[in-house]
Amino acid sequence: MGEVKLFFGPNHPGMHGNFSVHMYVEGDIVVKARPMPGFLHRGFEKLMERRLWYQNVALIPRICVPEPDINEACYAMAIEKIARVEVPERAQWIRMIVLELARIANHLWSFGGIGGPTGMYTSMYWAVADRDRVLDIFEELSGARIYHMYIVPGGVRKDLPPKLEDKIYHLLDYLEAKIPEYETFILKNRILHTRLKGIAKIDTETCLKIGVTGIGLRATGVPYDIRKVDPYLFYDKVEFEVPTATEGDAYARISLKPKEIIQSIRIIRQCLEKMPSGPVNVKIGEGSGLRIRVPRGMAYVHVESTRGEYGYLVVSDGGEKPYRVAVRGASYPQGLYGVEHLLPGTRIDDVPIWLDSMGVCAPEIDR
Amino acid sequence: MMSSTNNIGLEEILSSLNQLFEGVSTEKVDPRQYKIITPPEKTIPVLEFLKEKGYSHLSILTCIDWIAEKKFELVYILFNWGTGVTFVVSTYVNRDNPIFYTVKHIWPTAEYYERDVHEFFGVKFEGNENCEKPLILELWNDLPPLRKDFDPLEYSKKHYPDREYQKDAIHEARIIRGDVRGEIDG
Amino acid sequence: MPEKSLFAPLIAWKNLFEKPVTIRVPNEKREASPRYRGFHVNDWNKCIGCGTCAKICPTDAIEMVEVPDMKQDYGMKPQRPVIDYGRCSFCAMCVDICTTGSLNMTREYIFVSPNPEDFRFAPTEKGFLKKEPSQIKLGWVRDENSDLLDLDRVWPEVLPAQERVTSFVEFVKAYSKEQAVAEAARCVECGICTDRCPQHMRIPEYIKAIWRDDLKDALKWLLKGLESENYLGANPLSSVCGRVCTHRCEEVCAISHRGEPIAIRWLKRYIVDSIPVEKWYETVVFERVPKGKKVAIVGSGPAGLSAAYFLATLGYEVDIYESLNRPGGVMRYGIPRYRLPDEALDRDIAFIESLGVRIYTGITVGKDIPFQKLREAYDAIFLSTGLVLGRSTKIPGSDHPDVVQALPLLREIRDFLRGDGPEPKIAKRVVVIGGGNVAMDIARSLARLQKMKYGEVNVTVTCLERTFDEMPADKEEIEEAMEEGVKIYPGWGPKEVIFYPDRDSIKGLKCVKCKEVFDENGRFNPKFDESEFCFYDGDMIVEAIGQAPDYSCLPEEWRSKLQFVGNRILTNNLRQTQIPWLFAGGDIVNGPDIIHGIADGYWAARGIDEYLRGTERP
Amino acid sequence: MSNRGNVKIDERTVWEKIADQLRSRSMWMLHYCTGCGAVELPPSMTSRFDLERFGIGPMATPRQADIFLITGYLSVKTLRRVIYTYEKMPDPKYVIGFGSCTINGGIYYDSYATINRLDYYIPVDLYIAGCMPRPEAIFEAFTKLMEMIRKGEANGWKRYKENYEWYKQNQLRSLGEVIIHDEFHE
Repeated sequence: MGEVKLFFGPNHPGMHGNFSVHMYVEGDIVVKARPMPGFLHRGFEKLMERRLWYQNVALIPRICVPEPDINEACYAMAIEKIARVEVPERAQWIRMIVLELARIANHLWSFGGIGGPTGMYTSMYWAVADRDRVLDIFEELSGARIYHMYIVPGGVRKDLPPKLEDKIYHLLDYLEAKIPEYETFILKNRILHTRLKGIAKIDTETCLKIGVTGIGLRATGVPYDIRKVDPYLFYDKVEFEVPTATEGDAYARISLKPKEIIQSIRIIRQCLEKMPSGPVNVKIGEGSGLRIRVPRGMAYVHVESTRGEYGYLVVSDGGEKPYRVAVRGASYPQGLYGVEHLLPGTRIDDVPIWLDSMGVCAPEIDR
Repeated sequence: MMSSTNNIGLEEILSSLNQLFEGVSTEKVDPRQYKIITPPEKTIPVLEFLKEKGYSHLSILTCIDWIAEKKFELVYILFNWGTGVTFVVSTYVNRDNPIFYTVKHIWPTAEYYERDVHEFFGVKFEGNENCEKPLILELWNDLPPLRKDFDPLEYSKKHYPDREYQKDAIHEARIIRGDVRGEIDG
Repeated sequence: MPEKSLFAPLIAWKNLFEKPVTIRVPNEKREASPRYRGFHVNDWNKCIGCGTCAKICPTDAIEMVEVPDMKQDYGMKPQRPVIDYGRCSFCAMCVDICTTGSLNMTREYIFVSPNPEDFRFAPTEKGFLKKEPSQIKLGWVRDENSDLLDLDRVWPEVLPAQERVTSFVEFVKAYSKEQAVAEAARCVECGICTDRCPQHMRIPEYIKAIWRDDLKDALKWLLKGLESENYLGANPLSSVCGRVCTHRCEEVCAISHRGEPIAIRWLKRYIVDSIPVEKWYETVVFERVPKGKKVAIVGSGPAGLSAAYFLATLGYEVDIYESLNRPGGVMRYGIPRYRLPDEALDRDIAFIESLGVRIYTGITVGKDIPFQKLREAYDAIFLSTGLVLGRSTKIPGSDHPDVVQALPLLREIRDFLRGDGPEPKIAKRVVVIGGGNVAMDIARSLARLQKMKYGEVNVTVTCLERTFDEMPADKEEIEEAMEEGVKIYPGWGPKEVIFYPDRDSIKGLKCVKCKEVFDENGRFNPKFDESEFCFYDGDMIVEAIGQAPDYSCLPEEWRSKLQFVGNRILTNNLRQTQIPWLFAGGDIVNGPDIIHGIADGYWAARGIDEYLRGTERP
Repeated sequence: MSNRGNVKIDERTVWEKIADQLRSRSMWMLHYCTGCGAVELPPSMTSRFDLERFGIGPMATPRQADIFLITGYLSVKTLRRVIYTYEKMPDPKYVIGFGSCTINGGIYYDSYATINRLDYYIPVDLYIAGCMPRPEAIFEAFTKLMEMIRKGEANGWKRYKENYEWYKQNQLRSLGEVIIHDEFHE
């Protein structure tokens, strides 16, 4: 049998997002694979150097479309670290609520996304509709469904609107009742088992070697979670567990998502209880939003996104614009090195499952 | 998260860095983040040393263009999963002839980070044979775009025309307000 | 392990009995959330066209476009934002920074069109769907958390009233660098202040230079203005204006709509105080080509010094004739020292002199040197003699020696304080008549002298204007005077001076209630209610009800050729009088304050330049 | 390129008119997530908004698709594929510019990597304003597009044929060449 060259994506039913893998296949086995990123490249890092510190708040959510809030949080926290600004307590708790809601939304999103490559469309129809309920909360909170631009350097933009806490509680109750249904109806389903068990198996050593973080790593039995290891915000003041699995295959990764949602619900409940009243932001420096300056310095801030370590390196030369911002996309290692070295050996029809379950997210790789 | 033994470990690492490697300076960003500036010839030994000490996770390898100083600063961010401590290891290379050495034998993923840095800054990494292949950009024909002397707006204007609106929006607004009489198109 | 269960599918079946999740768009219309960032509305009546929205816009989507036939007003620019929805990212930063609150977002979110032209849009109060404002539901509006403006001014250190009244020390301290930078950071660079300033100083530019901590650049903006446009906006008396300017600019500051205006005056003072005057010359270099012509200036007040400065930079030889012993006019002899110390004025004058301007003091034109002599020796003459004569109320008893004019008294006080003259008579109880800044100056000066001499303040100010708001004096002057113990009673007209029956000394002032100051045409025409009157104790009465010009330096033959409006000389835009070689400015032409005088000096210099270059032509 | 102001006389035959009626009721939307706006498509297609009520569904291959939704910004790298894909789609085909970026560059107006106006390269029948537009706006656009098809106003595909040279020239100006390389660089 000869080798066939195959362009997998960007326009491909199995490809989520604008990403491409070029590969040679023999039969239906991938023998060589090369990632082809860059379709979503907008040059964020350059554009950020051209915009004022505050203006960038409008730009950065777009780096990771399904989970924009982590960008805002990283950027804001990095600036606060350089400027040595203490953010009011209430703002920190609100940020945690936002980040955990975003985590829920994105887990639901990718839980739905796995419906495509497995043919289990129920999960897509259920999870995406449930994600919309989270987006409704975001809309109430920040005024937009997708790009919230809500976490800003110094705190958050506005306080919670009235009655939103009740709505969040209501949503959490709903999800808590819904998640077991997902598990019985979807995770225990035969289709998913057949399509995911034993597929795209990776061991701990490989993960650590190439720098895979997040669920990909935790599905191999290692409880590494930045929220626990290097707690930011008030993650050290709330109780939650880091769910792990041992198999390291696609099924293990997918099955961790509902478990993480349950933990996020736990965290949000604690945040809502512990959150004091008070101010929700402080000024970075003096003056109007046009003239924010951040002192000279450099700081790296990373958070635990749904796909792993998401980080911002922010460099300031003391001016009115960032001197340099570098973004560490969470799926950079698996999306590039992983695709090249771990994909060969997989069958073509498992390639989308590989990419989906590893959380390869094109916009954060391309930036 | 940090136990006291880890704290001691951190101090030991910082002091042995200074002892073992000449010219290395450390700076505290916050209790769990340190910046280490190394001379170029010491960078890779320092990185290997730190990896051995548990700083085994390479979060990112990136570059900063200090155009006024005519230097590129290469930044390696290392993370310790055990202690939660981050080291920002950096070194400076000459901006006119930017060449450094690959670390892909230490961290395989670095291969792609190095390609990225080469593409956006033009820094070459010796030992990484793929480093000059285009990765994100396609058919790029200008300065590496993240260099400070590259102006994206100018490039955009030259290559991608803007829309030139014909409409007199203010006139339309005055009609809407009832300040002047007239018809609105649409 | 997968479970084969007969019952598991029942979970799905139960959804049959629940409300469908599907929203039946477009039959079902869902309203966006109360904070939704939808299309904009902009209240044109509230909007001042400051353009701050365009500056914060991260997408460069907002363009400020001039509106034809819009009413021109101070504090407003005739332009309104036009938004390109092919750019807008709906971040609402424009709303959060809007200086007036005119720009808001609605909950409207649907707009599709096959024509791309439709996406360029100037929002009005009727919004995107051209609804009546009452029918539009607002979405994102600014609140105190999302506000991007800094509304609170950075206050310099000010001596408390109890302390400042004991001496003539300048009581407003200079900004520290941190304070100045912080205050400068509040500016949004709209330039409405520049439009308002009579001299059109480049305020946003020098404030930005302060913010960048580039004081040399800031000083250049102060002393050179727009270099490419004949130094428009330069102010040679920056040390003076940085202290005592009437700051019309701050009244119109865009920030003042919602907060405290930028302290433009104090920032200006910060610049000039931070650079020693010896360094000014090397920072601000003028390339002067000598023109070989001479100009005489009569009077060294603001207008005279300003004209001298600009003429000198243009290369003319300038001589100033001042009848008093020191140059500066009202700045030297009128404004009290606690507001304007001599050192500040000396700095400005020293810089002007360093440009080659000669100042002859103690020479009264028309007395010590005939006007005709000047006419013969110089190519042009600039007249800026100011208002030097006081006005009297002419009420019964006002011819008593203890009823004095404010201006001469202020002059005596300043001379006394600098050791140039004897101590003026300081009464234990003083009544001041007048509600303007001169009245406040003399009241506060006397209060200080009383405090220093007798240990207590007893100054009463009375004026025709019925409220503090109506009084022409600056609000802060009134407040500070009252803090210092001056009693102010507006709404009373002086009727007569009351004397002790037994001796020739003043007992006080009798006043009657003032019903109206201006008549329906807005002319000064006070009406009194004689039945209501009051009496203020005082050993001395100071009249501070206005000043008049003195044209005695001008021979009758020339004076008769001039045209007057009231007692002011009529000139053209370039301050040229009916006599081509005679220019005039300052209080005898426009008034009423220093910055207007400086503007007069500037325009006169340009006029003189034009005139003298014109005379060269055959 | 505006189709307003110069309303063409309806030149369609009766059969074409009937065909357009039928076309408008059954449209396949190409499944190609070109930009960030694609994130609002799954909610539109699944139970919350249920796009299938309109007879619109996703289609994997351009050969069978009718609607090409350009979801937001286009990097030049994607634009090459978009032109390829657009040309592969059978007539009649309709392009919807989704979000601000397609109209005038959006927030990426100064980016060196993204184009500013889509209709410079391929004809666009309809634009949706917003960043990003909500599912309701997508529905409004589809309703409008259906109406335009019925009236014979969605003629972008004809314009592409008529002005093919102009479009090609623009594409070349911005892209250099419309080619697709593989990542093996062989």
